[in-house]
Amino acid sequence: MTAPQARTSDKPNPGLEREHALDLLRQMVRIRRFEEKCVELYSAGKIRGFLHLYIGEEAVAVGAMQALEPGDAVVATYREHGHALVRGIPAEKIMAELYGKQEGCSGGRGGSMHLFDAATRFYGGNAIVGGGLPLAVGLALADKLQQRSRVTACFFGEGAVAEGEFHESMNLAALWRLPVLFCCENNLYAMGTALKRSESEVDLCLKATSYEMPAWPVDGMDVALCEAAARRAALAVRSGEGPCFLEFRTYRFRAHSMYDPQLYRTKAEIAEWEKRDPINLFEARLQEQGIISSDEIAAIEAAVAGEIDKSVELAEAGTWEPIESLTRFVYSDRTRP
Amino acid sequence: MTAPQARTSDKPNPGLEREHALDLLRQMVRIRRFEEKCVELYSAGKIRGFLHLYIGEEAVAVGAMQALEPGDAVVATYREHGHALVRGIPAEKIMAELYGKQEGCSGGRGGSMHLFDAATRFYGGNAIVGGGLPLAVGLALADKLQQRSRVTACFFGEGAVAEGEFHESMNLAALWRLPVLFCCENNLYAMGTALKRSESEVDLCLKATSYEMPAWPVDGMDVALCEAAARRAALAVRSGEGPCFLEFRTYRFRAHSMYDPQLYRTKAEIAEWEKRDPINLFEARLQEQGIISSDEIAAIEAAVAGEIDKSVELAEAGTWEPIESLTRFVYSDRTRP
Amino acid sequence: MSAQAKTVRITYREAVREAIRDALQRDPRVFLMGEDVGRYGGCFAVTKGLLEEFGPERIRDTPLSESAFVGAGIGAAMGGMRPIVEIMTVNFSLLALDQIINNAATILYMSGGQFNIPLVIRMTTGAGRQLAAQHSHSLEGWYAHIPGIKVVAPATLEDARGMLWTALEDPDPVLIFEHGSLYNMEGDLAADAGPVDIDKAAVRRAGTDISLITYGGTLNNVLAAANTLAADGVSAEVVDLRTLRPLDTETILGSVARTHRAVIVDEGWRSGSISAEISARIMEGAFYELDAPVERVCTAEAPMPYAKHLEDAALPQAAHIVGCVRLMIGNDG
Amino acid sequence: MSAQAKTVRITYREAVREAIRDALQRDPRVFLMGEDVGRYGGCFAVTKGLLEEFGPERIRDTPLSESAFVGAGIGAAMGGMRPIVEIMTVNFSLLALDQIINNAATILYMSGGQFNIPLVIRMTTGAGRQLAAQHSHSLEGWYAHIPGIKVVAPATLEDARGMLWTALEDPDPVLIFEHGSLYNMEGDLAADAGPVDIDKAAVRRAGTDISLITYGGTLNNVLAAANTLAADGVSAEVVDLRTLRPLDTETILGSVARTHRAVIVDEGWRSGSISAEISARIMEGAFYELDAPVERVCTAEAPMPYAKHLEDAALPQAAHIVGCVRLMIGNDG
Ligand SMILES: Cc1ncc(C[n+]2csc(CCOP(=O)(O)OP(=O)(O)O)c2C)c(N)n1
Ligand SMILES: Cc1ncc(C[n+]2csc(CCOP(=O)(O)OP(=O)(O)O)c2C)c(N)n1
Ligand SMILES: [Mg+2]
Ligand SMILES: [Mg+2]
Repeated sequence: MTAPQARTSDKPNPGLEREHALDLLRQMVRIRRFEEKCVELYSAGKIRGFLHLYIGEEAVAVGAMQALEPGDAVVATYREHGHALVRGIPAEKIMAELYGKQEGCSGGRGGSMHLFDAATRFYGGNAIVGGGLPLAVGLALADKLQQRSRVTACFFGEGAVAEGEFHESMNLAALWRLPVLFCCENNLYAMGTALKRSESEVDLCLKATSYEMPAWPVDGMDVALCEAAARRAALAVRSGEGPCFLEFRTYRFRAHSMYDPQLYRTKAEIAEWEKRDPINLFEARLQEQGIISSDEIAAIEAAVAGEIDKSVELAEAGTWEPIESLTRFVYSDRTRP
Repeated sequence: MTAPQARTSDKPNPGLEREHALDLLRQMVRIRRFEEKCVELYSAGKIRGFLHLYIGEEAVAVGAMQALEPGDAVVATYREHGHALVRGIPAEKIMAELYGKQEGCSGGRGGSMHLFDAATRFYGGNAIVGGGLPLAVGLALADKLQQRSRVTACFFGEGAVAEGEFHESMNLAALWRLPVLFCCENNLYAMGTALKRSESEVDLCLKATSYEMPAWPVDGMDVALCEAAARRAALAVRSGEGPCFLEFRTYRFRAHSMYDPQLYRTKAEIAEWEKRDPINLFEARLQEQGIISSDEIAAIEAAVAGEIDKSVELAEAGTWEPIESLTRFVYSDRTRP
Repeated sequence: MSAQAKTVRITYREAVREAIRDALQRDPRVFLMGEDVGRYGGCFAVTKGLLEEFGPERIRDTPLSESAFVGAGIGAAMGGMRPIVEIMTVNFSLLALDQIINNAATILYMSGGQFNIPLVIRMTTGAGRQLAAQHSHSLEGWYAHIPGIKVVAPATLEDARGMLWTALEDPDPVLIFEHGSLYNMEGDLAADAGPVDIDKAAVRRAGTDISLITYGGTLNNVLAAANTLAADGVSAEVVDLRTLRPLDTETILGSVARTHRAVIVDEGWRSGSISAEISARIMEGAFYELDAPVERVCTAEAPMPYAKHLEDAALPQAAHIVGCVRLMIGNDG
Repeated sequence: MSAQAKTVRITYREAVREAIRDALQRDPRVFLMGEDVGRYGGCFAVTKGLLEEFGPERIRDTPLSESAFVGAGIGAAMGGMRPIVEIMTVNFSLLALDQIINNAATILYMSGGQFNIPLVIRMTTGAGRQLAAQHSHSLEGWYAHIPGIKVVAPATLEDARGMLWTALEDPDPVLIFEHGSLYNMEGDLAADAGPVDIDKAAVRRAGTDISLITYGGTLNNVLAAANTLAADGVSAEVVDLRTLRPLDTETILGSVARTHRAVIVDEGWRSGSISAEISARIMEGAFYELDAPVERVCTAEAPMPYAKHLEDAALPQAAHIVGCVRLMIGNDG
């Protein structure tokens, strides 16, 4: 993962810009190919349980994470492979987790919905809609109480906005001016429920306003805009101005999970959105602007393919936790602090 | 209880107006004297448990209830003696309930926080802050599904606004356009917590707006304004336009409950609000306008005193439920529908 | 029902769906409300097709607001409707627990009998599909602690088809727990299958040497264990509790009086699970009948792990049950 | 502590307050958060004066948002703090149950041991003050079903004073249940009272004829019953569980091995209460020691009524306990 230092857009450094653009692309491609591999492995029975893909939404995690420093924290949902990859959890540790191997980032205990990583302060993977928001508030509270200028980025879907925990967490964060960056991934559906069927007011930024929290919508298919918005918001959050709310407008290209016949939306609607595929859009723009060549794109794809193949190889080679340790970590080993 | 037909303010009927004004005053006085009697009886050990007084807030329940028809429903909180009295539960059944006698409106099982009455569709008395809101949504849903043009009035304190259940209920009511009249009694404190310490945004009507729900603030110390606002809102609700939110700005003159040393506010602040005592204000206005004489006020007081003495007498004479029926009504008697 | 009564081939999922359809057809006061019950067709495809048949007023997709829509179900029941509220899974029901315990379970009592709540709440429960810690709870036994509600767990096609009807006719809140691993179970069901009682446990297999007491998702494992034991010459009686609150103590004690030994099998975590309550009731009601202490086979006391071999190890398998019984029979002094 | 160690006269309320004050002084990572813990002084006056002493950063009044501030406690614990979260009463904890069960109890496990949660949650529990159905729950035994959390119930001044310290040193979430009827209990406490273990049950009174097993708010009733029984010539041993999860089975079985009879007294509703778990463990671990079946004295299975005579009848009183023991001893064949 790269977590570049804050750049000021008024002083462009062409070399850095190019490198950064390539990195954004690479990260999105990593997610896409990783998820595609997951589908394959799910069909093969290597991955089990629920599997939620991030395909179509890559620009959000990739863009938003650019604003984070290594010391910042991330709280995500069950649709978090992308976030985990960008945040810097090695692909093979994620893949091993999906296999249920003890080399996985959660030791094989968590699976797809519960990726955790202390090294990158990745606090899960939460399978309860809205359940991560209070945790993010608490992580931010700890930072504030310890006078650390860190940010906690909290990702959640627009479906979570209907939950009481959303409301309570937004208010608490705003009331106490805590450094939380609320990243709402509005992909228009919560499983099969369209936003307009779950919210009487579909302008989600208005909700943030009712907590006196700054908020703005972002085109979630444009990675550069996602980054810019996240940087702007994170700067405010980090400097102690309190939380911010970003509504990333995006779309999930695939089913909600592996069991979803998608009765609730039309193929035409999906096709319409696929025209705005964040990877295609960004690639095309970079090519147009002469920043990247087809060869370079191919090189990225090749490198990513290599990384993912390797991750599968390592996951395959991974080992099973012995059954004897089934109840280990129900409580801490007593040697802990 | 009187639940007058909707009057149109442009065609005043002086006789009716006067009678109605006297009734408003009478209702407020009934509540005030009832509550004062409760304090006495609590000290005497006749009433036990938690006791929350409505003194200072009388104009809200009295004003708001004018907009209700006999078939409408009411959901309230643990601070609901006033609502119960105005709604028409006989004072002696309320008093008997506070005594824990089986003649009480809840058979002595509920006590002060759980007044219930099927005859007036009074659905409690709820001691969980925010806990009544989903019930009100459901009662309204039942009316809508059965095509009845009824209103469900739901009373709750401003402290409840922080609860997730508030958020979920507001959204659901607005989304489904249900006939709920949300009556927020903003008395500025939730126990010892001032509104500004519990809400990042203290303009409560803005919250309603974030659900696309019409909302307006009301001077909760002026019974006529409370009535006018409630009538306007109830009319909209009843005619199928969906829910409304009213923020009644009021003040509790007494402690939160019987155990509260009121460390969180000053005597001066209380004194300032007492100048706006809703009963004094309304009496003074009626006298100024020559609508009521001192003798009539005295007559009201005398009648109310009689009613309350009588209620105490009947409560004293009431009987205890036999211990053998302790577990009756855990489930319905099987003869029920 | 005559011996030649026609039967249909049906899955548990379809049986539940038929039961809901029936209820909607029978009583205009009935409606179904929950997350993704409509357009999505139900997250386990249970309610597929119902929206098209009954329309969005009676098949109501709700926002992700468990507390509000469960509470709304309570209110609607008091307002004269007969709501079926679906909580997608028991794991999310924790968000609605306040409404269930503080309102649904108490209002009849607190109101001195004035307001009963004819509400049915359905939810999927249980583990076994590698869904990990937050999606694998088995809390139906835990819910059975609460007076004022009834708790049922259909383990068979008959019960999947018939319990809903009875529950809807009950004047008080009934929680129905459907184990997620049962939806694909297929079998023959009487074409005219109708309501079943929800008061009594059922002896699913008669036996003389030991009582295996269970319910819901573990019934099939227990029946499998009983078969294995039969091959060993151990005759196990299998009791399906069916209703976890109120418990049918009579049937339990009756079985123990016949067999003098009992093992309780429960997918709940052992400590404080309903298996403990059953053991305690046997202690109280059949102590002098017992030839050996009652034992329990439950889920390991840990959040559910994702990895399959660990999940399998955590859950009460037929082999665990057989092992437990063999030890017990062997030990019998 | 020497035999002449100085003691102070103190109430349970003050003991809890001193424990919190101590914790705040000892460790800068500790802070207290909850509804009305600050300006109001605590709804049971437990935290009175602490805001003035430690300021609003460390004594944090929260909005009425149980789920968010409990979850924030979990997050803050993972972020390096040592939060004490106060839920005003157990009745409101239902609104935070999702955070407790799905996050606090699972994250260490789900993360493969990476993130522990050193969080303490305190709450008032219990009935007996005519607060009626929604304000009288005794759910600590119910919470004890959940692996991943620890549950303690201080019944004495020593424990009120000492359990918090130990809980704060625990790397995992500990729930402390303080029975509301104990706050005014007054007695002598060693001036230098410090941390106490939270792993072991305590024998509060030695005896030979019967084990009375209880915890928390009912301990005093049980001790009173034991005194009454002593006058009858029945020597009752009183076991205070202290910790409901994990249960100290050893001490329980040890006592039963001495007395051969047991009555469990529990303010929870009988069915599915922790009394059932204890009965089941005695069944499993001391069956052959028993001279009579283990009995239970619990709260009537009803929402709590307001009227005093009914509430008294519903709760486990000393007279009920004495009556139960007498029956049992008389019945002994
Ligand atoms: C509290 C809760 N209720 C229901 C579910 C089942 N569920 C899982 S994902 C999901 C949809 C969530 O939609 P959204 O928040 O928009 O996120 P998305 O899946 O679109 O990324 C639902 C209903 C859950 N996991 N948690
Ligand atoms: C869920 C819940 N949390 C806490 C409490 C304790 N409590 C009772 S009343 C109250 C204050 C509520 O304030 P508000 O809603 O403003 O109503 P008011 O008392 O001012 O009328 C609190 C915190 C409760 N009853 N329910
Ligand atoms: Mg979505
Ligand atoms: Mg208030």
